[in-house]
Amino acid sequence: MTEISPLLQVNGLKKYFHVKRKGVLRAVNDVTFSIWKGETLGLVGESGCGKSTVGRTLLRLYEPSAGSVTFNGTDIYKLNHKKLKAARRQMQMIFQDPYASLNPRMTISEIIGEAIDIHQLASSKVQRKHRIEQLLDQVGLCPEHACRYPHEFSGGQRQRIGIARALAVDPQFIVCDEPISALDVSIQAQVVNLLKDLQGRLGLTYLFIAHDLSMVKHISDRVAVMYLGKIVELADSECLYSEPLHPYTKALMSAIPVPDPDVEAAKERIVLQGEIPSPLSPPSGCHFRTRCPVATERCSSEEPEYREVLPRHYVACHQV
Amino acid sequence: MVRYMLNKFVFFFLAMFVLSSITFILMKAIPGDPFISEKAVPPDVKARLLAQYGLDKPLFIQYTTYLTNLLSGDLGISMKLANRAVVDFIRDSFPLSLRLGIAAIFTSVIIGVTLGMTAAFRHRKLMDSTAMVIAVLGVSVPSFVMAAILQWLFAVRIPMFNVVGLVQAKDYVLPTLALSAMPIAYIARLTRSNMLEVLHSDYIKTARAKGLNSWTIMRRHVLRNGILPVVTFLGPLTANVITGSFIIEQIFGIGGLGKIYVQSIGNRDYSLIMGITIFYGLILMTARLLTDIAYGFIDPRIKLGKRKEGAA
Amino acid sequence: MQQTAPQVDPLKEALLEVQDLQVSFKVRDGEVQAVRGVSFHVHAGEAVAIVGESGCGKSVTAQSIMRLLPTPPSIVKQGKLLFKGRDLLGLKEKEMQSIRGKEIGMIFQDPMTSLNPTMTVGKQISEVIRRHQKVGLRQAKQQAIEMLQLVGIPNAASRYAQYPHEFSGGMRQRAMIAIALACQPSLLIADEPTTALDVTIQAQILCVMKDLQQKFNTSIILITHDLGIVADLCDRVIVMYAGKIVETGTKWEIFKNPQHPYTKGLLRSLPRLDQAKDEPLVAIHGTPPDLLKPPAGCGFFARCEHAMQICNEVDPHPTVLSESHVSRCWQLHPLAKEVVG
Amino acid sequence: SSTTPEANKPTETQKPNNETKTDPPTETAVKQEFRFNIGTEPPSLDPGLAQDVTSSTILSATFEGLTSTDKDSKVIPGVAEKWDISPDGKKYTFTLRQNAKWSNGDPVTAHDFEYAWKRVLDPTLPQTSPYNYQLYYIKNGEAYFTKKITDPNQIGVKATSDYTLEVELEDPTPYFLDLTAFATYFPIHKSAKNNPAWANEANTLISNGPFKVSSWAHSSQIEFVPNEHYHKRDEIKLTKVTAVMIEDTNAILNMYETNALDYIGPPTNGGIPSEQIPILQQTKKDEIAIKPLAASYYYLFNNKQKPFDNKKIRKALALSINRQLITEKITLSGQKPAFGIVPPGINIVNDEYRNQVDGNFFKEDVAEAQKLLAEGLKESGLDKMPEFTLIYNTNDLHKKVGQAVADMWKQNLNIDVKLQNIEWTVFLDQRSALDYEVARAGWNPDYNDPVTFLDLYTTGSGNNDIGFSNKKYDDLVKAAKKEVDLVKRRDLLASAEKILIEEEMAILPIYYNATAQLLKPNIKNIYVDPLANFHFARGYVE
Amino acid sequence: MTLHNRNSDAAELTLTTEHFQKAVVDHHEAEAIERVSTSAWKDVWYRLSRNWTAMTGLCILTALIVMAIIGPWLTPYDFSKNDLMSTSLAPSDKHWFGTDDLGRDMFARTWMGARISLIVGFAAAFINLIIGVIYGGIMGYVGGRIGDIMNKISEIIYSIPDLLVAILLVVVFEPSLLTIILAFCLTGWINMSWIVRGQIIQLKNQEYVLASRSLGASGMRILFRHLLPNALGPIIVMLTMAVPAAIFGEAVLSFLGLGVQLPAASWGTMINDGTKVMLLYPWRMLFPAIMISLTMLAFNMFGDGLRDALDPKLKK
Ligand SMILES: Nc1ncnc2c1ncn2[C@@H]1O[C@H](COP(=O)(O)OP(=O)(O)OP(=O)(O)O)[C@@H](O)[C@H]1O
Ligand SMILES: Nc1ncnc2c1ncn2[C@@H]1O[C@H](COP(=O)(O)OP(=O)(O)OP(=O)(O)O)[C@@H](O)[C@H]1O
Ligand SMILES: [Mg+2]
Ligand SMILES: [Mg+2]
Repeated sequence: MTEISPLLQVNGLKKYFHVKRKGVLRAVNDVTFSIWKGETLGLVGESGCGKSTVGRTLLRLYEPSAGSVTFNGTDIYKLNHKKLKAARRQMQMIFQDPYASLNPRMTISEIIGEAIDIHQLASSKVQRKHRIEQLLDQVGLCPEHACRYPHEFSGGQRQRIGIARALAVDPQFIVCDEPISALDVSIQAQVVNLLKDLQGRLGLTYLFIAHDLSMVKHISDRVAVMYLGKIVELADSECLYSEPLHPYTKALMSAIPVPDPDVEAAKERIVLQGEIPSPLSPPSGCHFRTRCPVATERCSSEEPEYREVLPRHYVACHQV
Repeated sequence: MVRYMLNKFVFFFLAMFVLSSITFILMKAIPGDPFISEKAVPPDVKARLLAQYGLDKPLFIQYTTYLTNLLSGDLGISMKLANRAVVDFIRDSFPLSLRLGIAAIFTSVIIGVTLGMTAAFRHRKLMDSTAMVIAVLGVSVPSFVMAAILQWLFAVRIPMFNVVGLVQAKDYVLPTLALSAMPIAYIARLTRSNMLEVLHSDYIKTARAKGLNSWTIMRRHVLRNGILPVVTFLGPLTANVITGSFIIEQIFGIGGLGKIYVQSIGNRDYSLIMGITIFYGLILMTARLLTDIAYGFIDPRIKLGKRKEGAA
Repeated sequence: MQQTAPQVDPLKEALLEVQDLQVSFKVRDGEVQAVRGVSFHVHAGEAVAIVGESGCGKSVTAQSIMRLLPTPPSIVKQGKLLFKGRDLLGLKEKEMQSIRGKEIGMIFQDPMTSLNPTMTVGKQISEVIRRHQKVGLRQAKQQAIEMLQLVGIPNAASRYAQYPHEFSGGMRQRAMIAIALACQPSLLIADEPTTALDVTIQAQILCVMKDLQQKFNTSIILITHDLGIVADLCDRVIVMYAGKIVETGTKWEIFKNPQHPYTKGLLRSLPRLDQAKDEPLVAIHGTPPDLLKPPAGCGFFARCEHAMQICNEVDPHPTVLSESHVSRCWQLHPLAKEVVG
Repeated sequence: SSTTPEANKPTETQKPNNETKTDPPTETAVKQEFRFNIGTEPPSLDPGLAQDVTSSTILSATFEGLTSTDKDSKVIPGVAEKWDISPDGKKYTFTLRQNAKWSNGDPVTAHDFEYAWKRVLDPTLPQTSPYNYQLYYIKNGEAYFTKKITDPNQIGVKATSDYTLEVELEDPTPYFLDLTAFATYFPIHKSAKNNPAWANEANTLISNGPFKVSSWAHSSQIEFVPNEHYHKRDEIKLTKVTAVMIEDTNAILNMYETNALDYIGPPTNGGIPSEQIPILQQTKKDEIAIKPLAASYYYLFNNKQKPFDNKKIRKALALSINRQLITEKITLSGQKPAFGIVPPGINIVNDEYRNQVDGNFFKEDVAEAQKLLAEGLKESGLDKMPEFTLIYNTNDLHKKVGQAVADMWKQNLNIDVKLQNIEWTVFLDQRSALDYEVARAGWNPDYNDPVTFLDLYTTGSGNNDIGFSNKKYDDLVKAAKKEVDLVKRRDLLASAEKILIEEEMAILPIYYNATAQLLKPNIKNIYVDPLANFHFARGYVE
Repeated sequence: MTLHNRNSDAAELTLTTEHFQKAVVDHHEAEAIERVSTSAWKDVWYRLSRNWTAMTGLCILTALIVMAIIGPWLTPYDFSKNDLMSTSLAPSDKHWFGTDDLGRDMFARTWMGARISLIVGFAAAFINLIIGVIYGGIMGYVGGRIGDIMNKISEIIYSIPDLLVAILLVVVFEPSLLTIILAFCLTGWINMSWIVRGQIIQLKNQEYVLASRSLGASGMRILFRHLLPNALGPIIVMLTMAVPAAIFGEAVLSFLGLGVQLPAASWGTMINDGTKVMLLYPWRMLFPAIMISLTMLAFNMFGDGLRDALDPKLKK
């Protein structure tokens, strides 16, 4: 990968939610990273650590509490209405929840067609229909499904509709928020192949949020690990999987289930101790210290710096 | 929070100002004045009468005088019903309308929601149609006919109730029924429609998977999610009903505010018109504010007073 | 291969026995035959996994067991659902209600829409406790908080009073699990329970389910796409395709000795940690058949590398490979071996 | 509103056991109670401010003027025992009875009258009576009110002693004694001076009539009990009277049916729907009564507007309607076709005016009407009668009559008439601004004299809503007002009426009004006088 | 094993090696199942036409409209002609619906009244729909300060005594159907707008809205394509209820002089007149009342059906 200026530069991004009577929930707390063109950045982490929120705030679906996101040299948060619309064609999102993100009163062709209509990507009705069928085919659905409603589909089928919708505008950058977790493995393979294929052909860039670490490893060039609103480790995927540095990453790696009953039966896991802290009142110092097997005094008093310990390998941990 | 309330308050104040201005202009734009009568009053008597209430002054002065009085809490005195203060009218009549209104609101919510839920629950079955026909019949007969029929049937033919008045508890029955007929239909149908929507949500499936019985599901899960339009409807309804319905008050001989309001307009009793309009506006806006607050309680996803997330 | 054969006593009566279940959805253009004759059983204390292509009828099967499918449009065309000897399809709604949540718990696939958005998460859990156990409000709340802790939600006590939209996807999923487990049902149907969870939580949840299984002898039907979990938790695996069961066997049989081309395809398409970056995953090409017009023959015909003429015409016979391993593929037919041979 | 200590007194004296004690023992068998309907809240129970039928009905039972009227609207003594009239008819000396008392026990004196009348005429008071021109008959009354003079002592009313009141008039007014029975002339207790709102609540209202207000639920009902201090207390039999305020006609009838009301009729107008009357006449023969009223119902022509400025056209319109049909088929409550403006029941020279002056100023005749119309149109330079609008204030009866008349014009004269109902105040406004073509009108007399009708259409009269101006007519009416000789006066008025109707047809008479009333048969001595005043003070239950 | 229980018909088939030859699979052909691609609206109509209650409603409505057009000509009597010699006659073979207080034929009048009442009803519903839905939609969707201001404006308009406005209208305009409709324009839409606002406020936090926004959809698009269709249930209810409200409201307005020109009458005014003699001549109230009830019933049956048809989850 050639080092050019990043397609997407995220600086000190913060997103706080105000929870009734309970104060401020720091869902994303000062996150900095960049994504280069044509690259896939995997984003993993415990559920509730703020991955989806990062994705949504990136696209300005949520207004950020602080920070900036520069896409292709323009600050997304400073765009006006019109420019934002244009930018949205470039940046898409596949939503985590395939049920809630489809309008129950629209047929599939309307849902996918909407993207085409908004950006006027089809010159005629026939072309529009054609494009929709093509997209459905791409994600492994039959064209006949086009006139059905979302509730008539299974979970995985809905997820594929969401993917087709995101692909409809030919974006440059896609936030994939767990795009495949609802799919069966054969379709997962299809979709991942499709995403990679598109990336190869069109130079797409992905932020790939997932739990399936083997899939993340497969698709990502680099992987970021989040814990409680912060990135704790970021490195090339090979590097991260082969020698994880942060204790949390280590725990994650050991927990990956292997589809082999013999391996599973023999496997030993690092089981994390302690309760997951609440993002409403994160622990002082290093957020992970309450569950960290190697935590020291220092971890509770001082927040670890997010630094480059090895070339292109960033970690926030005192112990490294 | 303080800012939010302050904001609301300023808004409220401005709205009342606009409302009173519009009403004032309208009132002055329509022909007639409080002292017009079939037997013409000699010009100098009329002039004296007008002067007495400041009606001989330019409109702008009249209006500013009215506003300054209003700010000091003075709604003025009636121009037609000699010497009685506008607040006295409200004090005398509002309690009657209020009590009747509250009875009607309760009746219509209870009956309306029950009918609507029954219909939704038995969707496309006999009960559905029956409940809806009952609800619809309530509105297909105008309230004055309904009231007249009720009165004749239950006070004359079967003398169970008094024909008019609002003294004993049982006197509330007939006017309440007549007053509720329309809201019952609205509420029942809104309830039905939204319950149906909610009934097919996934979380109802979850509730059923918990083994809850249908009634509990209806009550705990469906109702709350589908009640929002009903609550919206209740806002203005409450304001309308507790400030009195002219027709019902007329038929059942209730000296409520609705009757006085209509009469004051007929009489061109300027101060009374303004006073009651402002009072009504106050109640309406309060009721609407309460429904807005209720939104947040009913559906915690709704955030009011905060600008929406993201740019459109 | 047979080192730890499942301790299933064939004489013991199954906890749940599904016999020839057929479920359809009436739509304007006809009938979507979502489940086309599915038969399987679950013993007490056993964990059975259902895997298969998305849209092949897994959720529909699960929901028909709970009798939760809306009628219309769905109709159970045929079949028996024997639970503890009683046919669930013949039960009155009232009787069914006392089984749901108490005897059979269910975790739904979608966490966002399966939770009531206007009720606090805690309430939704304590509700089911109060429905089936005679406990007071406070106790129910206590139990609900314990449940939340059990599924690994931090600060359970304060999360108790939060609404679903304030939870992340994974936390909602855990709340769902808490609801299903609240009354320690004897059968737990889990429809993709860990899909939205990260591996650590996933591991925790699996632990919880295993514990439960051991403590209360709970049976589990686990619907999932994650074959890793299947390998970890389950005793037997049912592979479904296009509304039918194509293969069933113990997890060893399925993982080590898959016989049906679809099962093979599934296993092949998994990414491996040691796989090279630029090497594409091996996917099964094509799409499953439209269940509106299901094929007369094998549903996998159009996508099968080894498709034979008969596959398009006649539904494959089951081939019994071992006591627990059955596969439906014409290739296993002696004649097929002859032709190839 | 604050309550003065003495104002509180009456409430203290009205203990219920007080009343039962005074009840004659023979009458304890039946409850001496009477309930009737006044429709709406009385605008004011301050005699000086009242101007409407509802208020004056109550006032005439709670107050007593110098004089009173009987069943036939004849003048009888009230607070005044006797009176002297100067030969020129301009000076009246009233001698007051000494036993007249206010409801709080204070004696009623001539000063109370002087105070009351001057109060009405006082231009500096915050409350002006809209009816104060009723006192313009008194010398300098108008001048004082319009501030031409400022000395109240110049007003022609003076209490020369506690029990003597001297009144000087501007003109000889033969009906002045009728006027003194009228609310504006009632006395007022001096405590009113300190409390302008004294007449708003039952506990501050001090009156001198047979009854006093014991409770007043605003907009709902008023209750009366006998005034213990009334000088003819023994004539008052009822122990409690309730006046409810119900407007809905069905409800009123239902109340009567269920014995919640004892009487339906004036002062509420249209108390019984006209269509009910023929039925009630069969089913409730003993209870229903039709009373003619001294009131007229007619249509106004805008005499200034083409083509109604042509008297032939006006006549054609008047001659082409069938009044008999209207009264028998539509109004149904005893109305009589009218061919003049002054109704029966108005007296002059000790008898009904209509008995002395023939009222048939024209005759219905369709052929004649058609001829007149053709001539009139020619004179106006029209070839066809243009479509015009008949306006009336919103009311069922007006609507029906209007439709019937319009239909008759259509049938008989082939004229297209648009009907438009208008809200009452707008209607009045349009009518007085002469912003109409033909409009409904009716007149209830203020006092029992033809002048109350004939004065309406003199030039410059505030009630001349038709733009009519006729020198001869004006002179006749003016002369009649000054004329002391009653017979001559009558003839002057008869000639004036002849000009107004027969010659000019300035208005279109339709009928003389009547009213139907329902009264429970056991209730006696309750009556409506020809001026539509309702008297219940001396009623009793049998 | 339970899996074996089912005997497929293939069991009886005699299998030959022929059957086991490799098959050629044409992927394209396999998927070429053509289906009429229907638009959502066609779908709605299809579902509607299957709903007998909705269809009954529609039939009654059509019948009423047809009768409003031809009804007055079916009887020899003129709706406006007085016949004072035959007032308030009971229904008979001559006067099918009896006569009124001026002896006019009630049958002819009822259908003349239908014209006015139906026009007023439809117009009111239309105004409700157009103004109310758009205003309410914007009010709910835009939210914030602008939404608050719009909300307050609607509250102010709602609080203005409409009697005053109506009186003013009479003074300014000639009374006619148009003025009545104008009078409804002023306030008729407000309740609808509030209901819509409430719905939109609730719906706009749904995730599919977020999804659409991420596609770059404009506010208008989100409002009209996503939010309003999902708020259709209450909209239809309010719409169908607007009809009787308008029909009766017209009667009140004509009381103020805003009504239609006499001798024409609407159902509302006929009922108004008839109620006073309800016990004496019941038919004078009964026939127009039955008509209104029928209209209402029909509207509601149709409305319910439409609502169900528009809800894809209720597909039958
Ligand atoms: N309400 C419905 N109307 C019509 N068809 C439906 C309906 N619900 C489900 N289906 C169809 O039934 C089939 C089976 O659906 P099901 O939800 O059981 O799939 P699944 O195996 O659970 O898939 P996934 O793994 O993606 O959740 C699908 O093809 C789906 O399109
Ligand atoms: N609208 C909201 N209001 C309040 N809190 C929220 C909201 N949305 C998310 N959160 C909180 O923000 C935190 C991060 O949520 P987010 O959805 O980004 O997690 P995630 O990393 O995507 O988790 P998962 O893998 O489970 O989807 C969670 O604690 C969640 O409770
Ligand atoms: Mg997420
Ligand atoms: Mg599923």
